[in-house]
Amino acid sequence: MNRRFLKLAGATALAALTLSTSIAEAAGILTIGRREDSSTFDPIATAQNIDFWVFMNVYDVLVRVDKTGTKLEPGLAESWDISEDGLTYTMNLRDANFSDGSPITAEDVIYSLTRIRDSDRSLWSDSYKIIENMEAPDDKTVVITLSTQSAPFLSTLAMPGASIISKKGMEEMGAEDYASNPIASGAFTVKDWIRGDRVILEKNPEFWQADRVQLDGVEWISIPDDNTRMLNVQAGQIDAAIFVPFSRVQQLQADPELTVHLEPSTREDSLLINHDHEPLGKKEVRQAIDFAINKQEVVDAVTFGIGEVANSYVPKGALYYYADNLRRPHDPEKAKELLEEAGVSDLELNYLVKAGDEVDEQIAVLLQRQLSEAGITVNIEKVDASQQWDMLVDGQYDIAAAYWTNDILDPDQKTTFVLGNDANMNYMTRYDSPEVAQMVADARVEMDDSKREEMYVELQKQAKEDVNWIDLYYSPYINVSRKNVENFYQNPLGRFFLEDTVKN
Amino acid sequence: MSQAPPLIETDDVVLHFPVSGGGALGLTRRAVKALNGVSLSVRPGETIGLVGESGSGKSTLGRALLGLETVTGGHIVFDRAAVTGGKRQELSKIRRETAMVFQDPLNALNPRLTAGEAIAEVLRVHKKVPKDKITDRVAELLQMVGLDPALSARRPQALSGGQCQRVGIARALAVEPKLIVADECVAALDVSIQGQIINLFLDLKEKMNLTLIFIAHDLAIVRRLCDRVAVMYLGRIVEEGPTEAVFSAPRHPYTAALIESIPEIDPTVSLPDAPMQGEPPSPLNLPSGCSFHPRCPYAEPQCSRDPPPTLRRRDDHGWACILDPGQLPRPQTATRLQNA
Amino acid sequence: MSTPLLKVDGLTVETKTETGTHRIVDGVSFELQKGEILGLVGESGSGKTMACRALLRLLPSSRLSIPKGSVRLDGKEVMDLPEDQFRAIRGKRIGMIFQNPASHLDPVMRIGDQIAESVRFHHGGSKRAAEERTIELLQQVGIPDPKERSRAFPHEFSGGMRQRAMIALALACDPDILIADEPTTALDVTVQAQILRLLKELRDARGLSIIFITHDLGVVAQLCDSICVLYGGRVCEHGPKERLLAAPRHPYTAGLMGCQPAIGATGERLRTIPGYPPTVDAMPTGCRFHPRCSNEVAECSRRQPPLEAYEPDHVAACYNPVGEAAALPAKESA
Amino acid sequence: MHRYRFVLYRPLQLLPVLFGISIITFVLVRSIPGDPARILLGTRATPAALERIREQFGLNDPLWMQYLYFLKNLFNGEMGRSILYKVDVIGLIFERLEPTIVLVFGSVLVALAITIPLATIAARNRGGFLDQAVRVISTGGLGMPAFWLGIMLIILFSVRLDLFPVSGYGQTFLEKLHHMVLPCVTIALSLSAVLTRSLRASLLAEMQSDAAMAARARGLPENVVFRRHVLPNSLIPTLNLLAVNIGWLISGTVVVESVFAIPGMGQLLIRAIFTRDYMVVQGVAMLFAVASVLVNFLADIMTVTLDPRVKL
Amino acid sequence: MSARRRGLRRLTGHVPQPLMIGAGILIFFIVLAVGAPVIAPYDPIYQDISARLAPPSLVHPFGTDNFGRDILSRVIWSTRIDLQIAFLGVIFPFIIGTAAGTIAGYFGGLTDTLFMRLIDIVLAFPFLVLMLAIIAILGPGLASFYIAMALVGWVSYARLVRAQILVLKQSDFAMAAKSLGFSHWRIMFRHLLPNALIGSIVFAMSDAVLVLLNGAAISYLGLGVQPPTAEWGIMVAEGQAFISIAWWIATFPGLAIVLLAFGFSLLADGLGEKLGVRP
Repeated sequence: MNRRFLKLAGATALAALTLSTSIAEAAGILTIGRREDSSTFDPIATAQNIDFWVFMNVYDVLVRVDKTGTKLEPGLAESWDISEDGLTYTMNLRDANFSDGSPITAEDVIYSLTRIRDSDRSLWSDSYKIIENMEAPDDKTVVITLSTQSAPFLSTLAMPGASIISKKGMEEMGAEDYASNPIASGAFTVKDWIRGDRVILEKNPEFWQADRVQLDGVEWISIPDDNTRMLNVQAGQIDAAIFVPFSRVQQLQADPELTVHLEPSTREDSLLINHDHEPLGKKEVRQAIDFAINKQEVVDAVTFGIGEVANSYVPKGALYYYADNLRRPHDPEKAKELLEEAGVSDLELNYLVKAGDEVDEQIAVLLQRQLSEAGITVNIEKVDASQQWDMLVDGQYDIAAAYWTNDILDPDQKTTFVLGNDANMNYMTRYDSPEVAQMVADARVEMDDSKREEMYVELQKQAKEDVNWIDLYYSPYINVSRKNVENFYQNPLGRFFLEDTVKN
Repeated sequence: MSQAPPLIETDDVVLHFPVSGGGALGLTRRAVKALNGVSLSVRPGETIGLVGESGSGKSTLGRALLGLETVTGGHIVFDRAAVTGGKRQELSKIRRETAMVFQDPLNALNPRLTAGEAIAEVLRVHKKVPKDKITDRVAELLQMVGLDPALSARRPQALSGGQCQRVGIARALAVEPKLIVADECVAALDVSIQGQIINLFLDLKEKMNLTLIFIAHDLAIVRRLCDRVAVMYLGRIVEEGPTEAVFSAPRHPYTAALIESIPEIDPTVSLPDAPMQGEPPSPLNLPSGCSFHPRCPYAEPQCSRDPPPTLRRRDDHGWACILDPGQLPRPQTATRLQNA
Repeated sequence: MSTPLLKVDGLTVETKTETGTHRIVDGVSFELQKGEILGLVGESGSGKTMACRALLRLLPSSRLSIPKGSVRLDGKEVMDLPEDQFRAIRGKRIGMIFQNPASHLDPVMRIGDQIAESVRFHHGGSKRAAEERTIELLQQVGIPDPKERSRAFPHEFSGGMRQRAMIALALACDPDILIADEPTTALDVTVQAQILRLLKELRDARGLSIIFITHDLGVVAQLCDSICVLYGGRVCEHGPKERLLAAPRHPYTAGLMGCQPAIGATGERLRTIPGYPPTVDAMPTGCRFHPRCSNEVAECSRRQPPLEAYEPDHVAACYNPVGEAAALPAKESA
Repeated sequence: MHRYRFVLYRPLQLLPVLFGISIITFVLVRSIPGDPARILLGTRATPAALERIREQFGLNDPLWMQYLYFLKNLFNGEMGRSILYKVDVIGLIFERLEPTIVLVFGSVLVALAITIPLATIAARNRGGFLDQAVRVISTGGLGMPAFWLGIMLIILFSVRLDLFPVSGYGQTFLEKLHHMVLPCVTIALSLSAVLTRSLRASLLAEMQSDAAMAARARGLPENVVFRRHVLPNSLIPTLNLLAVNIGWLISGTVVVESVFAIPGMGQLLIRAIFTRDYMVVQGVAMLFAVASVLVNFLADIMTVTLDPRVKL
Repeated sequence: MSARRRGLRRLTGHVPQPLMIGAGILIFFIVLAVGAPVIAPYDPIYQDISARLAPPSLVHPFGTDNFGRDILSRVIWSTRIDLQIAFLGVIFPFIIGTAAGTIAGYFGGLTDTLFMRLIDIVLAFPFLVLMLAIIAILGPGLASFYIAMALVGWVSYARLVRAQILVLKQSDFAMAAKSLGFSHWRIMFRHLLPNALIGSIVFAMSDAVLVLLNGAAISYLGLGVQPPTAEWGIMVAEGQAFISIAWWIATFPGLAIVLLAFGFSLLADGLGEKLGVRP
């Protein structure tokens, strides 16, 4: 028995050795590990970063966000003109083809934008309702008429949901087939999609900047376990991995084979407060909580010092970010005072935590202790992500941590969601200030840049004063790649510039 | 024998156990034909032996008599109460007035209960004596079966086989039964102990006017103990009559062969030269006609053709065979007995 | 007499329990001649089965000691043989059959394969030859249609057929000695008679020597040439069948005969031996039978009585043996 | 052969089981708090958009009607559409079937390859040092959570020794085989802990069985007795234990699939649960049930083949 | 088994060594649990951010975690909750399962068929779906965990007990009880069940470990006990994130699980040996 078992083990090991060399990937293919697999390739049917980040290299949009994430640059639209009244946008399309070789026409553009506005599959209808009319004077021109002025409209066109799809393709294939095997015009096309495992992209020779593309292809591989994903890069079995946990940065940086990329992002982690739950409706109480929280400790313990204390709902480095916004210091005594002033004693809060989210759980444990030092008792309630979302929406919580990343360059989107008292009750906080809401609406239609900036600074100040929520920290996108990968870059809106990436 | 009405009487009792079906889809009903028309009556105070090979249905009959198996057909009446009617009241009468003694003395006692507890439980459940008298009654019962009452604290594992069997009998007596069915109750015991138990039964029979149905394959014991004997083969009684008559002049070839097979402690008697061949066939497929015909040295062609012969009776001695009395040679033992 | 085929001398097996070390087989000695059938008689706990397993070194539990004593086969001591050499004796010189063939046959292997396995293991030869031999053996033990039946599994056989198959299996290696451990206890009397007949025929045809373990004196009386009575792990009486049954010397032997009901007897009470057989951990001192013995004298509880010869080949271990007066129990009741 | 007759009617027993499972899953999954429409829409949820999504997937109908639709679909061989992936559930499941099947069967094989020698060593040295050593190894395997053990194996065999791929499934047959070694070992280690205990006990019982004794009495050497009479008989209860636990085993693959990034049903299921993708959960649950029943069915066939006494 | 064989077994019986060692390990953990406040060097939830992720040292023999909490103290305090999980996670399925198994086995027929189909359903049901669903419906926490374990776990016990009852039902003492006119209730629970329990008790020992591991797996998938409670499974699951920079966080609680598993395994084998059952 014994001997046979050993033999068997030996044989297995031998087979393994001979195999492991044959595993290496083809030279020009960049393999990237991520947490989850894509869910669809229909641009209008998803709101998830996991899908968007792939769309950005598969589809093309009319207007693109540049590498810094602060400016727009031409995409499929070579140039555009905006009418004086700010209601008519004339987009001049460049000569470009879909991956099937057919030219991109104004008809496709109108089809795509109509679809995101009107289709019952679209998750984004509301953002595009502003489009009143679209016309195609010729094949390469689209005239868009808005119902009202909108400063962020161009940014909205840069959103991956507004990707241009082939009308003919969509009508022939049907939405379902198209969503697995899209006809697109980006740097890469979908060669194969093994659901749950990987998306295999290959270079799109029809891409209008095809010369720029160095890679033969890209594989987005789903590796849900953080450890496994990192070990894969360390072992050289994939070229890059995204979603690097904070805890791993230092160690990976020490690996001479790897480059860790800490790219500025628009991510901000904040602590939601349910204003509807008394006494949290009192400004003083919310301020007290802000005082009681040691954000630097959160940055140190949770982000391993990689993040940065946040002082505004607008992410650092983003358009109109107000760097001098108020920062309440960590002062538990002051917190106690404020609570006393507000006549609140024995404050007990229900902290809703997203189960399975390492960062969320860590913040909770930390804040629970910090708040206890200010005499606030925190009960942690851990529920799975979907249920947490439900409970947040329904207001069944006192406090909860959440984060936000911008989809578009313009601050309007986030401001509307967070302060503008939109349909989501100000990001579930139930913060209700008609004046602020009005300011948000005004800022949206203000076309003058400097005036707009002033308005947003004011909004940031007001939000801090009112403590709509508590800004915790900003953190970068953390990605890691092998040393032989160059120009692996993600902009603050999450776009990977894979057309520039080189694998040596 | 007294002409008192029978204590227990069966009429054409049939008992078939369904087994998973035959045929390709398992839809054909099949059954183990354990009892195939048994009629028997036992008078009060009588001891009757049920003998036969394994699979003859003797144990099944014993259980059916006490209502422990549901019969497929026929009637059983105990002391004017219908066992087969399935009425709760009548069934409970039977439970209160009958008891059973089992083959494996250790297995017949709950291993988790002490001897005393096992007996006391019966007394409590049937409310035979007041609560405070239970201990005394247990001691009394143990003494009755020849056990030291001190043993009542022991669990079955700490008792020998013979002692366990005595506890089993004491437990049966606790019911104060009119009828005891003893199922192979000495087969698992050592030879030196068997005698003790048999003697105990003889004593009890005398003292308490017990009616006893004694199931055994050991003919010698049956002959010692029983007034009457019924020989069973494949679910039928093939011969029934007073013990003496059956043993000295069996009228069924099967009985004769059975008696012949028993080894004697007599070096001068040699093994039978031609023992009965074969073994009883499966009760799933009974042979046609007289079910004994395949093994019967006297079988005639008609035995396999005609329906099984019914019990013929003469001088209170019944047999189910086409042979007439006297046509069979008398067994060796019987001859010896006469000569002695 | 010539050298006995098998001579067992002072065979002893001990077991360890919480209460200490106990001898469950205590100095058992007997001889077996070629062609002889020896009946080993005793109640449960008498050590008869254990003694036979010990002489084949087949003790079931690790708590049992390695047997001591002497076992001579054809005059050669085999007790000190190493295990691999001793294995050649099992099966090939001494075969064994058991009380319960249903559990002693491998339930998931065809009967024929089990026999063929033994044949090939001990005699080598081709698969075919083994198969032929298997069929021949099955035929010899009276299994009808042996070729067909060799393909059957044990559970497809009736009790009697299984015991025949077990015998065929034991005979597969042509042993000189067959140890039969209560082979008929689980069988119906009619089938028992068939098996006894078969054993006797095998002895006559092959000159097989048989050690027949049983508790049934009736079976012994009809089958055996000599009888060895065990009680509490010791031999209490040993002698030729006729003499021993006609004039038992040991009170236990006499008592045993007395309580065995004979078919000819009716009505009266049986004679019994009072009390119960001793258990291993509570063996009486001196003669192990003395607490139940009607012939007890003072010496009995103190010292173990030695085996004394009453006739050259009839020995008993008793200080106060039964006299000539004891008669056949069968006649007693008549 | 009439012993195999159950092969014909046993599949019928599948029906009530499937029916029961479908109801339980249906009720259970829908009672979990969390709204798939909201999850899908995230922050952008407006009442109108929510309503549209709910309408699209029939989530507005009363529960019993949804269930009837589900049954109706099932009769037509459909299982509805995934809310997350927006494609047909059956197709989705079939894409994921292979890795999980390979994983489960591979694990069972590896587990047996570990169990049989270990249990043999333990049983033949009962109470000895080796017996204790086996106990330490097997309880160690039992006590280590799969997600921890898996990472340890990856660090040792993939990163340090570079023998196996870190994760994934591979394309060609050989690649798949190679990828599956570590995941299978991970499951097998905890599985074999349970099996080793069972097999050791069966072996001990069989080694002391009358049949083994009789075989020894025929002079067969211990090795032959063991190989031919003890081991085959002992394996039967162990294989049955395995079959009974197959449901548990399949569930256990969820964690291992996550750790090793195997695109199997487990991952599909877990993501579906977390996104309340009802139809997918339902479909996977049904399939797991069918698999479990089928495996037990196979085990029955195997038992009947191995043990001629058994009749079903 | 014949009377003879049992007699022999009784004689060779003694307290098996595995039973003693296993009981010793269990007692060790019970002592840890009871004495946690005295034995543990630190408060298990005290955070010392400045000493976070400290490797094992004299100050922190098992090191500290990412909040600077002392792992040793957390492992010791966890004993309380883990023993509770092992006990309660087993006792409910045990009670439900044995009752169901007894009833199904005793009455047979339709009752049995219904129970068997139900068991088929539970066995075929993906355990994880049920687990996650119940936890999601009732909210995370130990109570939901116990309920989920009970709903799934009873099946094993029911099967074990049913098989035993089917055998015992045929035994002479069951027939004896019936012939003495005892009620079904009395026969089932006083005569049959006590004799059918041993196998289940032995199985419960190994089941306890599986329950702990299920708890760990649930934690890994994100739904366990509420933080900051210390529980081995959660500690392993949480520590897994730090496995390559701080191996000690997951390893020590992992070893505690292994040791307890080892103890239960010995206990099960010892009991099985002592009482003569096969696991």
